[in-house]
Amino acid sequence: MKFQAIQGEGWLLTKAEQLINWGRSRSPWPFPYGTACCGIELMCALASGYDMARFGAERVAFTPRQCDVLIEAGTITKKMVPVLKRIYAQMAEPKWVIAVGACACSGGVFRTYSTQQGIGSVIPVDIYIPGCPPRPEGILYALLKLIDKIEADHPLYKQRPKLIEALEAYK
Amino acid sequence: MSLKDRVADILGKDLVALNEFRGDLCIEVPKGRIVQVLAKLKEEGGFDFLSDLFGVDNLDLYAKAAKKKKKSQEESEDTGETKGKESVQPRFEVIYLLLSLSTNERLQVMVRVPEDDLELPTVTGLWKAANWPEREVFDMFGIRFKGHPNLRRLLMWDEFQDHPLRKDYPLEGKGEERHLNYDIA
Amino acid sequence: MADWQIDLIKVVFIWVWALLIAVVMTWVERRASAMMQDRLGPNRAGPFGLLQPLADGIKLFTKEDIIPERARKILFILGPPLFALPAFSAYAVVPFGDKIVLGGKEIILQVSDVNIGFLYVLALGAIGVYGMVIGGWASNSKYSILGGLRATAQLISYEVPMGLALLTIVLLYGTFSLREIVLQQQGTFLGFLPNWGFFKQPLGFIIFMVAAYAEANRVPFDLPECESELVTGYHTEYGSMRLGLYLFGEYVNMGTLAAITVSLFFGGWGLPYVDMSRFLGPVSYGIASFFVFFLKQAFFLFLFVWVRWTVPRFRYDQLMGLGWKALIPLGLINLFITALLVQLTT
Amino acid sequence: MAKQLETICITTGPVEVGDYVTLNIGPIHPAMHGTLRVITKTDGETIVSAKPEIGYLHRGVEKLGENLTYSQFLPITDRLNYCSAICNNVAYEMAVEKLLGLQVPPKAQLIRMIMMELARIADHQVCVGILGVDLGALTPFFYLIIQREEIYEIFEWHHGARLTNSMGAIGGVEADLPERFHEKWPKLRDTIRKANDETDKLLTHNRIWMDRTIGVNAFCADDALNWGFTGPMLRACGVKRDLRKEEPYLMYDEVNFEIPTGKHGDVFDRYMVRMLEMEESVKIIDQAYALYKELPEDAPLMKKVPKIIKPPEGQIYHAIESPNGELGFFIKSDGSDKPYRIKIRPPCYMVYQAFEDLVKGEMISDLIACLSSLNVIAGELDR
Repeated sequence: MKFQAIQGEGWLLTKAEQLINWGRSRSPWPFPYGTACCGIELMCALASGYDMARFGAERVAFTPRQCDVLIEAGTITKKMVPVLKRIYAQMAEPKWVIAVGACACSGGVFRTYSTQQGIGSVIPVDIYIPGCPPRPEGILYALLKLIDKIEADHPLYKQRPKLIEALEAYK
Repeated sequence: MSLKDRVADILGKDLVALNEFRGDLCIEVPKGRIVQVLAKLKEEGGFDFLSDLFGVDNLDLYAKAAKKKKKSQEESEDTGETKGKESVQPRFEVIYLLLSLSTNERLQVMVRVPEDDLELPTVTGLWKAANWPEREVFDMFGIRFKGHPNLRRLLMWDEFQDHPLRKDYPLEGKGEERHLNYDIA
Repeated sequence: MADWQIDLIKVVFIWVWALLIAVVMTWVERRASAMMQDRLGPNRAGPFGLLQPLADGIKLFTKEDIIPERARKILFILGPPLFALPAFSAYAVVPFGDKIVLGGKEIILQVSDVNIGFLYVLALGAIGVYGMVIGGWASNSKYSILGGLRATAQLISYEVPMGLALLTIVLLYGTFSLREIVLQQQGTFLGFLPNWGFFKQPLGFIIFMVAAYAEANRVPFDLPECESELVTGYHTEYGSMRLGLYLFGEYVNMGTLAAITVSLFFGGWGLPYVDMSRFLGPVSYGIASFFVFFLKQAFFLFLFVWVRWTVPRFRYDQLMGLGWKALIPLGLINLFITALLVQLTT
Repeated sequence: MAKQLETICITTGPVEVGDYVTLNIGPIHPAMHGTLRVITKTDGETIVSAKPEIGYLHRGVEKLGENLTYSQFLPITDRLNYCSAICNNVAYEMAVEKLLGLQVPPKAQLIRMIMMELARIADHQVCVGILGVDLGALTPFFYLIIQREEIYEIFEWHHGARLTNSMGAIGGVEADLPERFHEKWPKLRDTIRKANDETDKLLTHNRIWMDRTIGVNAFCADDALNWGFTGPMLRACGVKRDLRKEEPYLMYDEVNFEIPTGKHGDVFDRYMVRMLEMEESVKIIDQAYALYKELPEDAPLMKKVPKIIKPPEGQIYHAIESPNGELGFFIKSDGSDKPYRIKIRPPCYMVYQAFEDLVKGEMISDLIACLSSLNVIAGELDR
């Protein structure tokens, strides 16, 4: 009974979750992992005409520690796969991945000996964008979808079962 | 004097075959003399720029030709030809694309490399530009270049076993994966 | 009110003020750069994106905190606060207004009028460097250590010309106290020029300004960070709020340097040609003097942003060359001439 | 000191401990444009050795070409140099046309020329913009990118794609210049010039920019030729060589343009050569457009080509001047509907292999500047 606020959907926790989600969705700092053609369109999406910075995705840093969204734009070859895995592992939670373009989604036209057929089998992907390459509008749309996804998240709920378990032990 | 005559003049008996198609001249030279021939062409012929260097695998071409021949043989039942001559034809070709900066003429110099002796002398001494292309030929066809300063795989990773541009290597590969062990020392 | 209460209020006020400037500056930087580049800049969080810094803060606070396995843990944790805190502390000696009369009591708008305010500022500036160096070294990453080493060499060598430029001011006004210096800058000289350090020491001002940009790690002197070469330099391995402190500290540092520039070279809270205390009440005069100071500071803060998005970055050896071969000789010559003039005129 | 540096936290690869520090730059690094990697040994900030490693974007394009028909391979060529896909398309189309032995109608040639020069401008704009970004000047990049969007607009009108254009077909081009091109071009010409002007004002005479670029990575012409340099890189070294003049293709012999050259082959010269080439490209488009307008409206655009292209047996090599230099296609045909062997000669492949010679003894910052000024595009480098 004492722990109702934690067990149920208490007002305080819900508001706290909303606040956290608001903050996270308003500043998804991207990690522009642009390897090929899609990288150029990603560049356009970041630049003046489309301006991804409007959604707070402005501070483009190439260090995985400081980024939230891994925007994987372009072909991943088998030679590159270990690097991608490592970059993803180095990112701090919470982290999201957007796979831009046909190559990142499924290997695209390059069904060859050296191309990874989609990054989905290597790292978990949140949003797939089709197209070869997708237009900048597509990338922006994916970002908006990701923002929706972040807003529907339960950042505090994830740890709650553990917490409840600990509190039960206390009784 | 046309380019054809000039090249024949410079090379003399080093010229094995000469072939012209759509204005592109391709000459074949013996495998052992490639460095000398290219040096001669550079010094005397004025071909001072190495545009590119690459390999060709003729496996399918020979297979097709053999099939065709067999078919025609069966049809005409001509027994005069000796069988199996194609199989001893060297499998690989390496083509050097030369360019003369003064006259803007291009020349393809071809050497044939048999499968049982996959070795060629390097031309990095003549042109530094041959460095990576030779590595790529090694990577893609398995032809070794004697005397190359750093003959490692160029495009595929070091642990890769096959030579992908050979005709008997499947397009989608044999399922190779790259794994890295980071030693955290 | 007792004296300690007033001091406490002043401390809290200056602290909030410094924080606010840093927070707003992160927004200004992003919007102003967007303006210069034909973009819009962040405009989704709150009106005009004004809450963008808050969103960033929330996100950074709730982010996973990573300390690399092979990092020196204590130093790694110590780095960011060591960088940000000295910048805050330097605000203590900044005279952010003249005085205000509340309840019959005259309050000086300065936390502490230390008579060696100058040395205090220089000393704290030098301590801030350690935050970067320690952060860079403790991360145990090559990019970080290169950034940290660059920071050491750059900031320490630019302390010297900065000190030389400041010494001329000391010679001119004969005091180390910032408040005294500001008071002496009121009025005019030669009949028409405001009695500002800028007009009396133009060369000193330029040297000071260049050194200030180097101290604040801003383009064209942002070599310790240097996004295109060292990924993000000394804070490559930092994430979450530790990174936040570094980014934040940079803006606080900018605020401090702008405040010092205003106090030393642009007459602090005073308006040129106009004596506000004559026609304003004691309370409104205090507030007005603070706003004048703030406007001047805001201009210099904007200048930081302006320069940041206009010029390319120096190379490391050119940076050191500029410091040692150009600024220090110039500073020495300037000091010599000033000393001579002061000796002759008094 | 060296002991402290044993682990690399961000990047991968072998670590050596010695008197020099091994610094691994790439494959994911802000200045490595995607997938390049350089393993450097540094003495302080000075580079002792820099070994480029490539292949991180090797997608097997050549092998793929052997398994596709001649027409199917055309879209794959887009993905070589994706900054100027049209140049790759036209180079490939012309190589196949040479193999078939056919001549394209003049109107198609002019449309190809106009589009190629637009692509060249777009490519150089990216290169100059990125060079600015890597040297710390971000703003010019944005001015140039806005301009690029306008060029993309024309591409979109003509063949429906922004980046990977797949323009034309073997035997000519499919569509005439779009209606709106006639109004757009005069405006676009002014805005391109304006953007270049703004960049020029922001960078060229900027003292810091000059310090950072003049005399950096200077390279002599003999070495450049020995290493197989072509294009702007070679011209920056002072060799006046441009395939558009030396081996005129399409109708480049009917237009007047200059070949800008540098003197020292340093980063500044490469930058200036690219800036001036954009100006020349504008001139070429003007003249080509004038020639285009002289042609009757219903002039043919395509040569009659069979649906399934089966060239005769033989091998040809054909090269054009792409924005980065000589882009050549070697095609060996065995008489079937698929090429027997396709070899692409990418311009930046030859340039990038000289990277160690270019940057040895310079500083880390110069390495970054050098790399961006080479304009190495991983797509065509690794194929």
